[in-house]
Amino acid sequence: MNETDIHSKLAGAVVSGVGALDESAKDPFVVVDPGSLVPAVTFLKNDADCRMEMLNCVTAVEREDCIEVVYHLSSVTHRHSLTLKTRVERPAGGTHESWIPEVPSVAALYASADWHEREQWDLLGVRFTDHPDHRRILLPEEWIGHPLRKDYVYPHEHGGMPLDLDAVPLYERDEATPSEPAAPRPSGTPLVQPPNPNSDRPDAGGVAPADSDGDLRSIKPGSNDGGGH
Amino acid sequence: MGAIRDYFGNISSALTTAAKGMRITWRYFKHEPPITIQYPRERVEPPPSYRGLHILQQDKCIDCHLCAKACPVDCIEIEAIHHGRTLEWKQFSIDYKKCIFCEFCIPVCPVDCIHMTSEYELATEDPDGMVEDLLTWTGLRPEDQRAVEAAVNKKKGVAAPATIESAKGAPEPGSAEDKAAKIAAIKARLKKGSA
Amino acid sequence: MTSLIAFFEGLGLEGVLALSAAYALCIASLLGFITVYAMFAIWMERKVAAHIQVRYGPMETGAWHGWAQSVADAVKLLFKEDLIPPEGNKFLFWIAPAVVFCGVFAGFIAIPFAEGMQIVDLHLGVFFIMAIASVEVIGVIMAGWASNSKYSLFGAVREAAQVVSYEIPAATALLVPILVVGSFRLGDFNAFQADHGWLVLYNPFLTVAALIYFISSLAGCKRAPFDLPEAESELVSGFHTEYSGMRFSFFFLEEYASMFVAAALTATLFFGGWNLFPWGGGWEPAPLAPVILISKIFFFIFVQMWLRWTLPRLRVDQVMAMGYKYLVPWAFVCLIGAAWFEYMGWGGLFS
Amino acid sequence: MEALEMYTVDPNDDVYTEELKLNLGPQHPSTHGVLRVELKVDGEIITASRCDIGYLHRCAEKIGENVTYLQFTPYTDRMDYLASMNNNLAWSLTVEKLLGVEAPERAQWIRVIVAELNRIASHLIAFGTYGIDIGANTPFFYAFRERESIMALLERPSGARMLYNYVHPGGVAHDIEDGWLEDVLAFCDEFEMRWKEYNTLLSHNAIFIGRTANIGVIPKDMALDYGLTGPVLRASGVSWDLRRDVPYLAPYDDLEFDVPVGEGTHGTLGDCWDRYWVRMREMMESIRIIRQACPRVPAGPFMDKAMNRMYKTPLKPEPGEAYMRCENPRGELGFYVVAEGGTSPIRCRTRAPSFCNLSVLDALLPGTMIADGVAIIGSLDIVLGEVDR
Amino acid sequence: MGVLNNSLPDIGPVRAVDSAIGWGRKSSIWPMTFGIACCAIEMMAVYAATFDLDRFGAGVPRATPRQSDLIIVPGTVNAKMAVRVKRLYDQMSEPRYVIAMGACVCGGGPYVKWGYNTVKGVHKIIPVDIFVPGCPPRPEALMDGILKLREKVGRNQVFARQAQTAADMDGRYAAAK
Repeated sequence: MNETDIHSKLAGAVVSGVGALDESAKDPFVVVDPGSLVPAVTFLKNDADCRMEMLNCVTAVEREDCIEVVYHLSSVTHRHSLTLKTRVERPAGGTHESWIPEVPSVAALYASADWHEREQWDLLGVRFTDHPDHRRILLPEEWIGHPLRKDYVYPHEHGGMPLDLDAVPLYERDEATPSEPAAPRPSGTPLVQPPNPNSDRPDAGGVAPADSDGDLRSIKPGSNDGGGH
Repeated sequence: MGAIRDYFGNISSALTTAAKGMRITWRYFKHEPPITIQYPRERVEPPPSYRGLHILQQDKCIDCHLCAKACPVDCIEIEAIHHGRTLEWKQFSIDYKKCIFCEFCIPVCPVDCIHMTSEYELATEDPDGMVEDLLTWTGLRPEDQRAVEAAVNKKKGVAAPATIESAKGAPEPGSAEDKAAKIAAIKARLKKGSA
Repeated sequence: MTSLIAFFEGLGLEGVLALSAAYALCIASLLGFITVYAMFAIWMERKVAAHIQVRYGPMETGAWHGWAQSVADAVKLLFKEDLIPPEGNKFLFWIAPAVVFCGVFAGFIAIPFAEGMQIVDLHLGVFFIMAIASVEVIGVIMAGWASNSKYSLFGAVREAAQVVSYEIPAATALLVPILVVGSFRLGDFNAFQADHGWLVLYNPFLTVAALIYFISSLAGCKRAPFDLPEAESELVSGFHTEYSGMRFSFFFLEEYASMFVAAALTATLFFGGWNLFPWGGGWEPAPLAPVILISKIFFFIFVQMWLRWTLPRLRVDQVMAMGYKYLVPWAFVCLIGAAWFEYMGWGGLFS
Repeated sequence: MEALEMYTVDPNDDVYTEELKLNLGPQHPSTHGVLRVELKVDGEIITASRCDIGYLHRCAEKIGENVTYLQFTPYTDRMDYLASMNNNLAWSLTVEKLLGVEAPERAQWIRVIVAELNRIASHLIAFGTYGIDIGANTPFFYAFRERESIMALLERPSGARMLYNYVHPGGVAHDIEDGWLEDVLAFCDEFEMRWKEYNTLLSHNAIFIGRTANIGVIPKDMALDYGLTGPVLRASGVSWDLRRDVPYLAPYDDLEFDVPVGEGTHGTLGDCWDRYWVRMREMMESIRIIRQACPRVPAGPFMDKAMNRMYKTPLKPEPGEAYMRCENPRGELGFYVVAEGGTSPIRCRTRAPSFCNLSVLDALLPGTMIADGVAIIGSLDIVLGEVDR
Repeated sequence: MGVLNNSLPDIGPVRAVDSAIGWGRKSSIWPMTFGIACCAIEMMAVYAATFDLDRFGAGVPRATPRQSDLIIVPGTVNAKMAVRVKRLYDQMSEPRYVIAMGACVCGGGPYVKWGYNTVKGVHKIIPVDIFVPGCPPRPEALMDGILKLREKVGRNQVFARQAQTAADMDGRYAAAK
């Protein structure tokens, strides 16, 4: 079956809240409401024609207006696959600290979802309700914030371990005079500022070599190997 | 009956497989010579395509910063003052604390002036000793100095000084000798750093 | 020993003084011998391992093939900081390496290297070595307990279970040549084998008994495939996880010394002692006897090393199963079979 | 050695002893890096376990959102550092899918050869370190000898020993030199001989079989449920190989190779020995693929002309998203990339095979012994760089 | 021994003892079995047959920090791991040496800019003797680092008073006066 057949089967089943199939995408996907996610996945897993035995991946994607959770399902028996999405709208002023979207967990259906959902909680701060073991997985349990959010603030240190590039080594610190806590960074800025303004991230188009032609080309008179290309 | 067969089967398989394994290790012990490369005494040169330390053909470089932009880890720092077409070099350093030897700085160069050598030994005791300046000279070379002065004087309306002598004796930029000289310079610097 | 005492008495020392001087000299020379031997064995082990693994092993320390490697290791270990876990039992932690080493060290005094070249000529030599070697287990348990580390405890318990279990097949297998020779005295074995040829060829049960004793002695020395007490991939370093510096080197010494004792017993009881040829002898000149015996001992040590770098490690329950299901019954079969052969007057390939 | 019945611990049993908490890792010789497992043991028997990962979390996904598509390629090297070619390949294919381009034919064949060579190198490490886990040290040295040959081969076109950064979107970074393919074929002949030695030395050794057969059995349903892929899934009897079933590189369609599946030769289907043996046989299949592919490498460009400018001008795909999966030595490596028109993606998700394969560990360990636990961790063949990313 | 450290006069016999100890220490550097990331594989390659670190007497990897002299930190250290690395270093017995292997450990490497939880160089956590940059360094480069460490260890004075120490003591003496 291809994605269209699976989608029509899914939409034809009792599952409500199943959106249309976006066939223009490279991997056609179906958007379902968070409320009907579990029934839809249950159907896809158990239906004899779909038989999505394997949940490849659970991904949360932060967009401007929402957080999407994407499920990549595939069937070993029938050798087809489907992408399922569910969206949680961002409330007005929903920031990294204030907004924790909630999506039902599918860990009861797929054991593989357990770790994937924990990872998405850890890195993007998406809470999966009814998850059996809702802890952080990669970062330490006491970590502050969810680093893959766009407005994440980089920490200076964690658990006594310095994370800054210019931090004073632990064994050179003077215990008697504790240093002042460093000022918090503005949100979204990287740990290390670019070394000089010229070498910022290449932007759209970058600096084409043609732009740097002219004056810069030859270094000294008589040297004709300036343009090596 | 099966259990008894298993019992004796276990004994025989344990003894025979152990003996077979021991035959192989004996063959290695007795007949196969060691394959070790005794590193400081002998060494295998990496292939010519190896991505080792960088060298810069400073004559060619036009201070376009494309390599620094292509670098995924921002390890290249370039600083030069432009006197028209002439460059007064301050810095062209690669921070090997960050460099991942990915080679992205090589294909972007419009004048093909930065290359990677087959050198790789960089161990040092100094935490700041891993930033390598690729420049073989800083500032302006004497003839460039004179050319710049001449240009400045010309603007001011002063008569030009004596004719510019072309640099003699220096190896042709990009030639094999040039590369060898630069590698020697890198090695000398490394030795200095580790001492 | 008696000749030494006589020598010291000849120097004008009184009875007790001469005795003490003789013992002191013996102990000192034995300690020196064990240290030098262990250094050589460690170097040899590294070279054997390296050549099996298509590499060179120590090369740069000392001029010729890294001969001074073990000396350097010893110097380093001597001047390394000695850590004692603060939560552990300090006294037991401190004394355990000594206990471990003493057991094996005492075993050396009964080994005859040649006729009369023996510190104490015990009538119960085999019995003494088997008994005193087991003292090591106490030291290991002390070490494991005092370290206050879970891995150490696991290693110690494994060691205790393993060594105690393998005493049974080892002792039973040793009873077979004892039965044939009719003596516990190690010198008698040499004399017997000079007349009758190597015991390993005396009758088929003795061949099997030799194999069983060799396997059991591997387990007793914690050598692969029975190196569970210090299984590196499971228990980090087993019972000596918390030991550092000189104390750790005692465990090292002990391992190699017990390999020597086990190989010496194998060579003396089954492989002719200082008799060069399998069909007996007794013609070898006395100065050659220690050379023959020690080369046999090194052959068995080499086989132990060869096995170690070939075989994977058994699991703890498999070690127990192998001991109780395979080695113990077969050892008893050998004992009964050899007794039957002796009763019938069979055997003796070269007698 | 006979099979060991799985132990179970009944708290109501009379001889129930106190449980001990044992901490395995992150610095432990057999955790293959920095995995930490908290074990509850009753004597030698594990009663409960809990994996703790993240000791090598290196923010790869955050970096992917901030660097350009090309610049992320070296970071994919550092995920599964034992199979960087395959990782480069998966990432390049993802970007190619996003851009809708396809690499030239020569590049595709080169990709197949280097990916299969790297698969052998990766399985060799699995073989060697598994030997060490079980207590046999020598196979490790033999495996590394062959691996050094592979690295010397891969170093010649790519210029690096381990983290190659060779397969780029649109093709490969450099062309192969003359005579390279002949050397690859010569290596194949030598390797075949060595492979037989490995089996005599380790695979068929009675102690090794005793240590691995019937241990850590993963039934088929459980394997699918946990999303296991690669040799771990195939050892459970599921014939599922993306190279054959979802061909992501055109040459795989033309090549003839088998997909080794576990058979339960020495015990139950899906035990440690099966996983090990599937890997060993996969090496030979890779040799078969390389032997077929080497004579068929066509002449032509090794890099797409239009893509060649990506070194100077960053790639800028149209808004969209792509999920691309490849058969890595450890299983299905998937990259899910969401582009919104910039020079870097807004989300760069990695579906790492080791991550999913490791998640089954907590279900496997209870009821086994500590030594079995080591064997099970080794048989899953995880790379922590990929688990934590 | 602790009280005698660097307290004896810097004369011939003391120097000879020191150089003997230095020779023993430098010829028998036992590294710890400790792998973190990519560089660990190159470190394993150094132990393996092609390069064979055992030639220098350093091929006895000890699994426990108590018995090892050298900790090669091979791979990125992040916030979660840094605590453990520090603890491992604290558990080692003196004299102990540290080699930082790879760019990540020397100063952040590729994760320096966007790595929210990586420690930018292990020398922020524990004192490092030798830095071996490279990503990953070739096995030869690591051996070069170990050779440099051997030189450094061989130079160390154990009992003899070091020139610097003596100067410090003089300074302190003057200050007390």
